[in-house]
Amino acid sequence: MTEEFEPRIIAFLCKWCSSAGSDLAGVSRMEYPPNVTPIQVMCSGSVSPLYIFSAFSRGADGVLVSGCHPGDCHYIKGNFYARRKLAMVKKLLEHVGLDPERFQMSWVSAAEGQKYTQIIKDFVNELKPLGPQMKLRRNP
Amino acid sequence: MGHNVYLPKLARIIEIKEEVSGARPIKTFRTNFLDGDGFLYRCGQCAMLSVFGRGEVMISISSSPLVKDYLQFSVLKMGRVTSALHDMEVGDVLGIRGPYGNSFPLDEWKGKNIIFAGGGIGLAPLWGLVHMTLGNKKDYGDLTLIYGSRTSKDIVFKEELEELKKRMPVHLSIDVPEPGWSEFVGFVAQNVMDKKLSPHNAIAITCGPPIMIKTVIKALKDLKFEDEQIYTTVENKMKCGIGKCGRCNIGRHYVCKDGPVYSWAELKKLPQEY
Amino acid sequence: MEIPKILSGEMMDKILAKKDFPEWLKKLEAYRVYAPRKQDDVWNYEPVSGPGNVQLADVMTAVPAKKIVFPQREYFFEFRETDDNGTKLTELLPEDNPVVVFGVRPCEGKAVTLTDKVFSGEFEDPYYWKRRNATTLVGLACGTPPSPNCFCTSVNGSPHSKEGLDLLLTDLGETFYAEALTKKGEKLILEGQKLFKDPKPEDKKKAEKIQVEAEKKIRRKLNRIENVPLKLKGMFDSPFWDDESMSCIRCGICTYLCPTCHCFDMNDEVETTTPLQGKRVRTWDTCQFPDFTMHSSGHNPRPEKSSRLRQRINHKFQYFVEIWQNYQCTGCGRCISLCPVGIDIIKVVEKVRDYGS
Amino acid sequence: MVNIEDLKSEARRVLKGGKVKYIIGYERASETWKANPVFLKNPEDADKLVWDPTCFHNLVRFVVDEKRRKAKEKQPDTRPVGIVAKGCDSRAIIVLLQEKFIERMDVYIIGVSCESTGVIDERKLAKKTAGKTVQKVEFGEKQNYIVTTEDGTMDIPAAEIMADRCLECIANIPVVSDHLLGDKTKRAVARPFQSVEKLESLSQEDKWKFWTDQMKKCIRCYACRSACPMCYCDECVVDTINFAVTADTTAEEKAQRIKWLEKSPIDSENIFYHLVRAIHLAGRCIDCGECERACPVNIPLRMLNKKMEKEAKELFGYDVGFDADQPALISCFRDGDPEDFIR
Repeated sequence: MTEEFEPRIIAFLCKWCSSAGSDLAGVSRMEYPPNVTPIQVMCSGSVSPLYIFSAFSRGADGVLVSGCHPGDCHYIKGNFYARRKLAMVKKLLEHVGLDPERFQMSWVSAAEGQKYTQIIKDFVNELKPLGPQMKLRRNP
Repeated sequence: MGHNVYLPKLARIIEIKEEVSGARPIKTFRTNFLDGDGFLYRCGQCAMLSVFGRGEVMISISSSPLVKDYLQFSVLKMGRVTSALHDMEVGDVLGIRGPYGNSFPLDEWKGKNIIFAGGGIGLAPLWGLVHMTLGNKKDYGDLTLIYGSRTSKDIVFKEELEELKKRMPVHLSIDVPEPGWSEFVGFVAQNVMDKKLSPHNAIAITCGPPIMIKTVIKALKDLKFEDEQIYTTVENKMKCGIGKCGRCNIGRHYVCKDGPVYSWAELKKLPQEY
Repeated sequence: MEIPKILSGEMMDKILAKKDFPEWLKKLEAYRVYAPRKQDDVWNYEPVSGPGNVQLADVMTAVPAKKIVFPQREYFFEFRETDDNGTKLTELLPEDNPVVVFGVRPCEGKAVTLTDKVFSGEFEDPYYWKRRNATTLVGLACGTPPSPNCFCTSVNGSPHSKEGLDLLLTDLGETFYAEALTKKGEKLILEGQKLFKDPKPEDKKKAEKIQVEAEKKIRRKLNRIENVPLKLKGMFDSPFWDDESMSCIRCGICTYLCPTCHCFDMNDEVETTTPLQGKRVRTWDTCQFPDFTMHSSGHNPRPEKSSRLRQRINHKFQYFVEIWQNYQCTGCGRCISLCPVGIDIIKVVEKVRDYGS
Repeated sequence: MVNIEDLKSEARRVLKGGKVKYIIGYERASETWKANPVFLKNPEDADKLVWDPTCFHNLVRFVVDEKRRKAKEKQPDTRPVGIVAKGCDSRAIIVLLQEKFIERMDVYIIGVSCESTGVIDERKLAKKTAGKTVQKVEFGEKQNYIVTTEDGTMDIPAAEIMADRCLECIANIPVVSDHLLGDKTKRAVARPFQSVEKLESLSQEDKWKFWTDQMKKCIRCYACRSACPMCYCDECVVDTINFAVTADTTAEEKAQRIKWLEKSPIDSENIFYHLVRAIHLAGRCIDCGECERACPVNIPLRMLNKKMEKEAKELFGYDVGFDADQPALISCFRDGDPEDFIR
């Protein structure tokens, strides 16, 4: 089998910035890999660690959480909370042996369509050599 | 080894009737087994319905064993599985295991006057019994149905009850007055007292929410019914339906297998664990 | 369902030299072999990796041997949505491959006879019996009590009880005294026939002596409990249960690790949703979890830990006795040793016995 | 040394005065050498109290029970409950106060100093006694334990059989108390995260292998959750239905409840459960180690929680369970919180 592995990424994008950023990338017809399943959330601060574990459990090869730049949060402080909480999640996932590259976080504003595409490109390129994520995947 | 006791038989929903809408909706489902046969059951028995991917729920069979063309279940939307059942449509397939549990001792009741006292969805377990006794009316004395619901909108089997009125006394009640309501207003227990039912040669079967069962039994006792003349059906959380998974027991009795039908004389002796 | 016993008169008693034990294991290629293994200071029945890796000793595993015949998780069937809005069910019965478990404690063998009762009758459990029939239980008579909380002799058992076992080994030092108790046990001996010798009369005497001595070494006792079933009946509403359960933290240790507890849950595990595909799975469950009996309405007939402790004791010492004329406890002591807060079933039952007198 | 008579007389005093509803302490019942939780209602019961190296339990777990019980009472007895608290237990009280789960006046804290040692690890002791029946374990005078077995007494240096949690303890004296017993000298621990560091040095593959080997053992008895005073949620992801369901909960609400993970004790679900628990205890776990001790299959659960404690300290300078007035770890932030991992 020579077919290249195409990682599947679940991206939790905040409604106000990152989701708009990805829309901008879309309407501007910027090219980026189709490996992402975006899930719009109200704020990066509303992303429960459960969502991340659950995404990996249901077979995600990588998970991205993206919110507004610090200071730009629609809810003033949501992304600051996210930053703390998800730092802990990242450390925890690394601690049990998940490849650290598989969980990423980014700040993408509504104007940063370009940045969004770049993040996805990089993410896909980093995930490809890792192969499918089997560690946390449900194994019935 | 015989049939796998955990493997449901597949059945198709052939008819759905919305009995009650609103916050506590009730739907009646009629089903046919895909393989054409069914199972033999007795009045009072239940079956495990499977919504695949969601799980199973024990529901009493609300059709009379005399009916051969379908199996009927009336279901109150309450939790995960019953919600999924309510989302199903005619033509959908569900799984059925059973029949489970004991049944009403109809043979012992021959020649007696029978009173049915139901409340809310509690009419469903009695419904097959009402039709069974009505179908063999010569075997029994007077049949009386007392049924109450919160409001007139919550009445199940509404049209059928109207039909039934032509064949036997049916006393309806609602909890609070409503414009246009000409029948009894109050709880089922009060209606039971109001109708001054005679315990003479009678059997009374009651089913409904726990508090209703309690008050109806008290009313019947006040009317000088003996413990042995009063019957009820019990429900508890169930999973296996065959007395093995261990959660529905009341004392040594597994409700799924040894119940759900109890005379008050029997139930009184068991611990209050339902 | 019943396991075919050897008729009396054709008992097969043999002697196996310990050094030949690995040879015997080699002959059991057709079987999946389990034996107690220690990992991280905890013993458990695990598949044996090689014939030299079995050391039979007086140890008490954390999880009892029931897990072989009644695993914590097993499939019932697969459901699959078909193209025509239908559903296809595929029964997933366990495989027939024979299993042999070494080092089974006599109390666990007896416990299996109790679960046998539960999974028999009008509604015979095909999954349980498929495994049960494929499994040969090789008991090891206890020379010394494997747990300080052993009390088998108080609940109609003994450290050399043969009930439920297919074969009983007694450690004579250099040899094992082997008694085949069922056809399955006999078959196991026949697999390594040449390794087994006929016992001399003194071997039998020695085995009997060891067994009698073992009984004396059991320290914990639960005496005079004949009236406990009746007593419990009268204590259902007693405040006793509130006091006794104060320190309970409502975990599942006492029941999950009980060799006789058989309660379970059934759930649909969905693998894909479009089209729907998944499996109905049985897992252990326990009366000690609050959600065990909770109705979907939120009503719970056993809302407090007091009612749940009562259920555990009542089930073991009243309901089971009423239904099956047996205590649903074989005195292995696991629930005592492993309870994080030291709730001691012996003391609870003793207090029941002495309550109000 | 904590004088047991002082403990008993303080308990007797508060019970006599009716100051407390009851006292949660430790007793040693017959037939066991280990302490068990005990609930004392009468002054004369105070004699039951013991204080020895087998007082493992974090009794704050029962303060959580008390709150639930009180919520159901029609006319609740609002008096505090007395509690015998070690250093780690007192930190648990701080967290409960910080989270406003309880109020300070709900508890009367009789603090006991662990002084220069702590509680023992039963499994470590079992190796030392090699099959001999233990009858009693007592604190020695200088960082040692006196173990009485059927064959006489053994004097064992504390470090050899002390529980790991105590070897890495940063609060040998209760942080908060109404009455404090024992020596008040603070003990310094050089490397409070020593045990985690070993694990951290492994490769990702080896870490994963370590944890899968451990998670395979899990039987999901939830003893870890049950023993934990911080696991007080009404709604836990692993339960099929929960306390939050009442007669008023609609069918839709129940039906829409997400089944995050399966009840099956398979590797993926086990690790999911333990990850959820670890992240939920991040910044809340006070390392009483009870989850690990309660575990019947000996999963090193502390290694998950301790890692979170370490990260909270290193990334955010956050110490758990010392200050009831500071905001909880993840309900606060600083402008300068690290974000080098964010793109």
